[in-house]
Amino acid sequence: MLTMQGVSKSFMGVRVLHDVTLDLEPGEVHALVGENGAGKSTLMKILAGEHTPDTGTITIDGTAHAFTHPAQARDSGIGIIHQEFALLPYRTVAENVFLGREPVRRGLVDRRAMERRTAELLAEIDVTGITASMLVRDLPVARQQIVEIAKALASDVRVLVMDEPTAPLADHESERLAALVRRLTARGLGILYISHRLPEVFGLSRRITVLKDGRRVATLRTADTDADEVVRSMVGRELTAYYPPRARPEEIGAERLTVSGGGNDRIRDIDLTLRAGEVVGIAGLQGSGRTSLARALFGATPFTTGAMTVGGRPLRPRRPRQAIRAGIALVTEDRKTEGLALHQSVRDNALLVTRAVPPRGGPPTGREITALLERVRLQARGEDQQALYLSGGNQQKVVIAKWLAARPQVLLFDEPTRGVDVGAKAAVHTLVRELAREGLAVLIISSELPELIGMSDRILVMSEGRLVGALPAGADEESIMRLATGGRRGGQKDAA
Amino acid sequence: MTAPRPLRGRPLRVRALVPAAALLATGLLASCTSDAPPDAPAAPGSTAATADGPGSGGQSEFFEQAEYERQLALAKEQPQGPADKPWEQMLRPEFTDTTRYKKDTAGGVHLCFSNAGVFNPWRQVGLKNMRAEVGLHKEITEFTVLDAQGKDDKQISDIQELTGKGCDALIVSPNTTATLTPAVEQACAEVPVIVFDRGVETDCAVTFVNPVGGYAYGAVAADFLVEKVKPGGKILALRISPGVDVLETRWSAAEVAFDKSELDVVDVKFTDGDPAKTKSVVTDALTRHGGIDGVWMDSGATAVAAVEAFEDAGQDVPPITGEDQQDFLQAWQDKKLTAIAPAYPTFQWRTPVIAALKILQGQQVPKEWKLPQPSVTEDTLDEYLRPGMPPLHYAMCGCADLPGFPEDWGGKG
Amino acid sequence: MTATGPGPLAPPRATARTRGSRLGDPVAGVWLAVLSVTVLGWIVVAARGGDFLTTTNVVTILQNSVALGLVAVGQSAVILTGSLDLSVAYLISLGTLVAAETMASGGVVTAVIAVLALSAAVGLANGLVVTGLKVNAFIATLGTAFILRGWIEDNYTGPAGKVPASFQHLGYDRVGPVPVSVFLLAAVAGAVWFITRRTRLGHHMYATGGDEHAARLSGVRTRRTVVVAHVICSLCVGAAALFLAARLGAGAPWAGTEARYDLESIAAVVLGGTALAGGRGGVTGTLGGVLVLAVLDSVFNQLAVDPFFKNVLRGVVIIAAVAVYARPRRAAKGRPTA
Amino acid sequence: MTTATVTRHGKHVLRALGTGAPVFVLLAVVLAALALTDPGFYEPDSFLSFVKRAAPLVILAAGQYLVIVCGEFDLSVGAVVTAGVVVAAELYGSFPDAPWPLVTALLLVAGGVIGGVNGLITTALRVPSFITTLGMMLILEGAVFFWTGGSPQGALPAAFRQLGRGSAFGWLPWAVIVCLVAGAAAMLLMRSDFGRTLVATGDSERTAALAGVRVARARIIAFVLSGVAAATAAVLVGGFSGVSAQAGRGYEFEAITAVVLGGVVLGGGRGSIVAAMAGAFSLQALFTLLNLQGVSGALESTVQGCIVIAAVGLGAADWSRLRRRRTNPSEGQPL
Repeated sequence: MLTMQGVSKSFMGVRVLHDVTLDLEPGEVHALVGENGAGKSTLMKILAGEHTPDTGTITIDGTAHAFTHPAQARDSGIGIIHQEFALLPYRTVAENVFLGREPVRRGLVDRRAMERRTAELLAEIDVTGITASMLVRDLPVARQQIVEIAKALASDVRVLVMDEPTAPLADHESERLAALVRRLTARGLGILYISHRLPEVFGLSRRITVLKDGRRVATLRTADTDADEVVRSMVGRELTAYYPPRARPEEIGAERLTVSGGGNDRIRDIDLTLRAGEVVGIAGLQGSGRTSLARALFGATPFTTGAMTVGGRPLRPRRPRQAIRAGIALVTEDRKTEGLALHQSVRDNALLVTRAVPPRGGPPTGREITALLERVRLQARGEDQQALYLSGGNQQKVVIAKWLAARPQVLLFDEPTRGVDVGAKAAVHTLVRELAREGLAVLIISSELPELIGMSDRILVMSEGRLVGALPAGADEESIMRLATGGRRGGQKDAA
Repeated sequence: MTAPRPLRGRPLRVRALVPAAALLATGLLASCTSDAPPDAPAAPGSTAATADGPGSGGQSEFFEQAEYERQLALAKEQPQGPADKPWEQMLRPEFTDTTRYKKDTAGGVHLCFSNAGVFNPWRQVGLKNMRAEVGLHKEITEFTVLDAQGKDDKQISDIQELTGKGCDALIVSPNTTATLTPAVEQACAEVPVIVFDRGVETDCAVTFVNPVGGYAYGAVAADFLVEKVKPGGKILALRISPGVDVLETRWSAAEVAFDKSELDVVDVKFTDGDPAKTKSVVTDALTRHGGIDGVWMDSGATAVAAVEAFEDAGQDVPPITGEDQQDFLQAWQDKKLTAIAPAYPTFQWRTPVIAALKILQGQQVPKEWKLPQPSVTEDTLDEYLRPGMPPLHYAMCGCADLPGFPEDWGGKG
Repeated sequence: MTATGPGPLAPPRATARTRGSRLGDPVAGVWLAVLSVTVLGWIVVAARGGDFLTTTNVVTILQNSVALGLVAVGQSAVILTGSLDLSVAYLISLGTLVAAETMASGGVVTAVIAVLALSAAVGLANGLVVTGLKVNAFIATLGTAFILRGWIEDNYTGPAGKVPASFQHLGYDRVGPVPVSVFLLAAVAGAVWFITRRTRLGHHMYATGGDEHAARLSGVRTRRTVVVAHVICSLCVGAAALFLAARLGAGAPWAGTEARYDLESIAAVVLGGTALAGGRGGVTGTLGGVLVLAVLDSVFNQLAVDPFFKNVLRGVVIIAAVAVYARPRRAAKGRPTA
Repeated sequence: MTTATVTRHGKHVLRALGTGAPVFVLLAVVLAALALTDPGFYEPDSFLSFVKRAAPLVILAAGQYLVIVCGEFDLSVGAVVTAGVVVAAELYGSFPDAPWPLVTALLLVAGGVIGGVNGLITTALRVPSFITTLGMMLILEGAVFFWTGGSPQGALPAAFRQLGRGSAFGWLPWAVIVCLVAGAAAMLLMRSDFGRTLVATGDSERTAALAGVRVARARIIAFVLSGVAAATAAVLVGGFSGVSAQAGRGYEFEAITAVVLGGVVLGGGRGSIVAAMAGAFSLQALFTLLNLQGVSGALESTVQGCIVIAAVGLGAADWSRLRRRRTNPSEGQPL
């Protein structure tokens, strides 16, 4: 149905894609995997008409295409679900779904038709709780994802590209998405599925194409391969131990941070203790209050009730500065808008915190920063490179370095490895563990249960703004999910 | 099938809509009530002090030979009226009967004034004069001033508003000559109208008060340079900005004089009335022409800046023309300049009030009330230069005898 | 930013929404403002023994809103699309001159077409510079303004041309108490409202203003949209020029600049609750903004407020009004500040 | 990494130039053209007098840069200059023998206060700075003339005007010294921690806030400094050309144009102050050139308009190319 033949693309004379060939059959899920920077996004952007290839052809049902604008790609039956949603917060769901292809009657936009068809679409991919007339900005991220999908399906697509569709979703939401994907393929759609999450890939795809450094290394039938092979071809090396060993009991030391009865308008009854050397994991669905908890600890959206101590001293930070002074650091979920000043150099980013809140030991020297950047194993053109042009993994490393420069006692990670490729992931995990060993108290929030289970010495589960349970290291996904979904999931199971 | 079509279609729609609306509105409603005068504004040949509109020969579309000669003649004549009160003097008056406007002023007079604006010191001094003059006449019980802030559109509405306010007489200082004609004609139908400073292209006003005019101003300045600067000397002409009729006439007259002379006008520059820019312009001119032998200015606002530019460049100040602005006169005296300051006297702001009262008393007034337009010269400098006045004060304000002088004018007693 | 919803730092959405619905809709806000300003004015003037809501006054207010109204409506089209036009003032001046001169020589219709063609051309130029050369709209249109200025100053030395009585009706006639020109404003505003609200182009304008990248990814021809928005704006300005020509009876080189239509129009648009960033707001609000300014002016006239002090008050009003709109928006946007 | 650390400085310079490269080219071209049209242009005193003329704009541009780089606008600077001059005159009107340092200091403080108000309204009330400063412009112009009844009631004494008009040691204009000092101070400021955090704020407000930057405070300071810069310009302008009711007219746009000409991006986070000031110089040089070329007074603004658009257009183009070239292409996709 779709064939991309010998596609190459260079930016400013540097090859990004070397003669990549890819084909897609109707009703097939074709997974596209590879580390960040392997060229997946570029390939998809070419398919989406955002970039035009230097060489190579795109053929759909035998007719060749050369897209110069996304509109053309869409009109030839290609639907894209972008990793960063292309949604307008202040427009309604319907307006977003039909953006760029509004139904017209006698030259006028036919709102009624638009809303009707939106409703139909939403029903089709059976979602509830979204109505066509809602403002997108009033929807939670997971819901916005649905809108993005509906948008892609609004035009009669035959090829659907999903770029990291589950990145913002919690596991049970991911499963609903998987179900949807199956329904769509059943209707004969071909789906190009990009993901870092191998389990998903294996659960859904019929074939897997691996990209590395802009080249296609392999296209494998999912049935005949396994995660190790895929990873091997992705990173060109074995990754046996995904997660570093957990802390031994004697490594866990004094209380670094405690909260009792903490709460604000989003979370309540928070009792929490973070100890030196310990990595605590927070599990929970999107919107369960995980992020709010981290931000409350960091004073960004402060606790309004309850008591909190940091390093033994009572302190309930009212704004980040206080938290930072007390030695708390927060690696936020949204790297690009909250973690980095994208147009500043790596060095300026690494120095940002210490410049804003001079640490007691005096600001770090240039040498110290260089050392830090080396420690987080940053791969960049140099300290003068703009953060904008680093890969997701390296950007995350810069963010971490920025906080380490402030010599924190408590490290809060919100989705530490979202959109980070396998190689960098491992590096981050090892680093986190090292830091714990050095006596930092670490808190990790993650939608990726394997990561959470792999990293945490203790797992707390959140639901509806409260901590609903604590599980020991190595707890299994099942029990975590039961707590996270307030048991409902278990119930359904029994019923089924 | 997506974007292109509507995108191309849409502008057409608007392009069609707007004129359609306009024409429809005009066409369909032409029959309805109209505030406009029945027919087109009076043709040229009006009494406007400064002819304008489409070119009437000459090197500038502002140059009108007849008017030019008339003004030069007037400038030489002896005005009638009290010698010590130039604002009551008049040149070649052709009196017009005003009995039909006669009104019992015992009940108090409501005088209205539509002002173009107070956007420059000249107008500010002027307005003070007028208010003070009003203060002199107890019979004026109400004096309403609407300020158009330099917007023709607003002044038109102001005039309409004032005609509806039951004024006994309406004084108008037009912001632009041509554009206010219809509004003024409209007002003429309701109340006696006194126009001053700029004219309008209609003679419906009872009287039009203005000094001799721009040609005389420009000519006086130019002739002075012709006399003082050696033949072949380089003249720098500094103008405020193009498109201001009053200033255009001054320049066109000067051009005539320079063309006849041996002098060489090396540069004509616009300064936007900004002293800083003036200094730059002069400095550049000095470097560019290696010296300037005379400076002609179409108004005094930036004269001092020009003088300073010469000083800063370490050169002697050549013969220069300015205006009766305090700071220039001061510099003139201090620096012993060779200079002349033709004036566009601010005392003309007093006259309309006097005229209004005359009209309401049925006394006849000149159809065009031409005021004298003396210049400040070497000999008269001391008499006009009054110490303690603010730098942007205009000496020829005829305000020395007014109550509240000099404090209200910002001076020190 | 792409729409990842209100940042996690934002106060809970619920509050944001309720607040939004109450105070959030600036359009309602501005018309409320119009009302209150009128009432206040009426009270104050009445207290001074005057009568505010006389026909003459109302007519004057309407009359005075027309020129600014036309420009502001156009301005809101560009601002909605996330652009800006600082060249309107000089375009008006040039427009009146072209109109008056063409009418003096040729016919009224020719003049109308000429002016609109000129405007369209200027708008096209603006749009192309902004989208093609990727020059920030602020600078691009400022540059255009300079170019037009030079053109005017080089070719005109004062009021020029003459507008026939037939066309002056547009500036002076009234139907009952309502000036004809108000119908022109209504027509133009209606047209633009229609375009922005009911047509695809309109949707794309909002989209482009809201998030250009997202819009493009969704297949919107963002560049064309911006260009067309600029053309629409300039056409409205052309209409304003025609009106002023009709009113002034001649072309005036300073007609646009002395009234500061560039900044005034932007002020009116923002006063009308349209976000400078683009993507939110609309023509209805803008008209409200224009009326507020006009009513204020009239009140000041009645009270014979010193023209200089007038500026002070206007400045305060503009800032205050926008501050009021900003409040709910802040809640929704939820930028993190300690 | 190591390679990077070695060549860091080279790259630093390259970037500093890179962001504003076009403006330096423009400046070079215009200066060359000046040299051709007027050989005498580079004689010390005539060149110094050029710098002296440029000083106010350069200082304004520096101030404006601070505001723009943190993502805001300051349209009120022109009004501040006018107000400054008029107020000074007014002060001298009432206290003819006030010491000039006092008056100057007063002006600077006042400028700072006005900037502070701008900053507070923009940050605390969330009014877009475009509107805040536009309103401030109206308010200042109105207030000053309302107070002085339309025109200043005093003259500026020679002592006060020294800074703008006079020269040190008889050859070095004070204005040039002031300009150099201000420029140096601005550059140091931008190298300082505050400067860097200010840029970061303009780049990503949320990131900065979460890194502990007091965003509002930083912005307010930027506005204050812009106000002080404007007041300084007022002192120079007033000194240079004496009392005028329109001393600062149009300066706000000239300043912003200059900054943008310097490759600084409206919206914040990008661009160097050196380039911004270079932009101011090029603009002033351009005016001078047009003047010397004897371009018809009226057409000047047309030429100016074209050049500005062209320069900025080129700037935009070059700028992105310079960026891309130094990026790791495989990841070189800005969002």
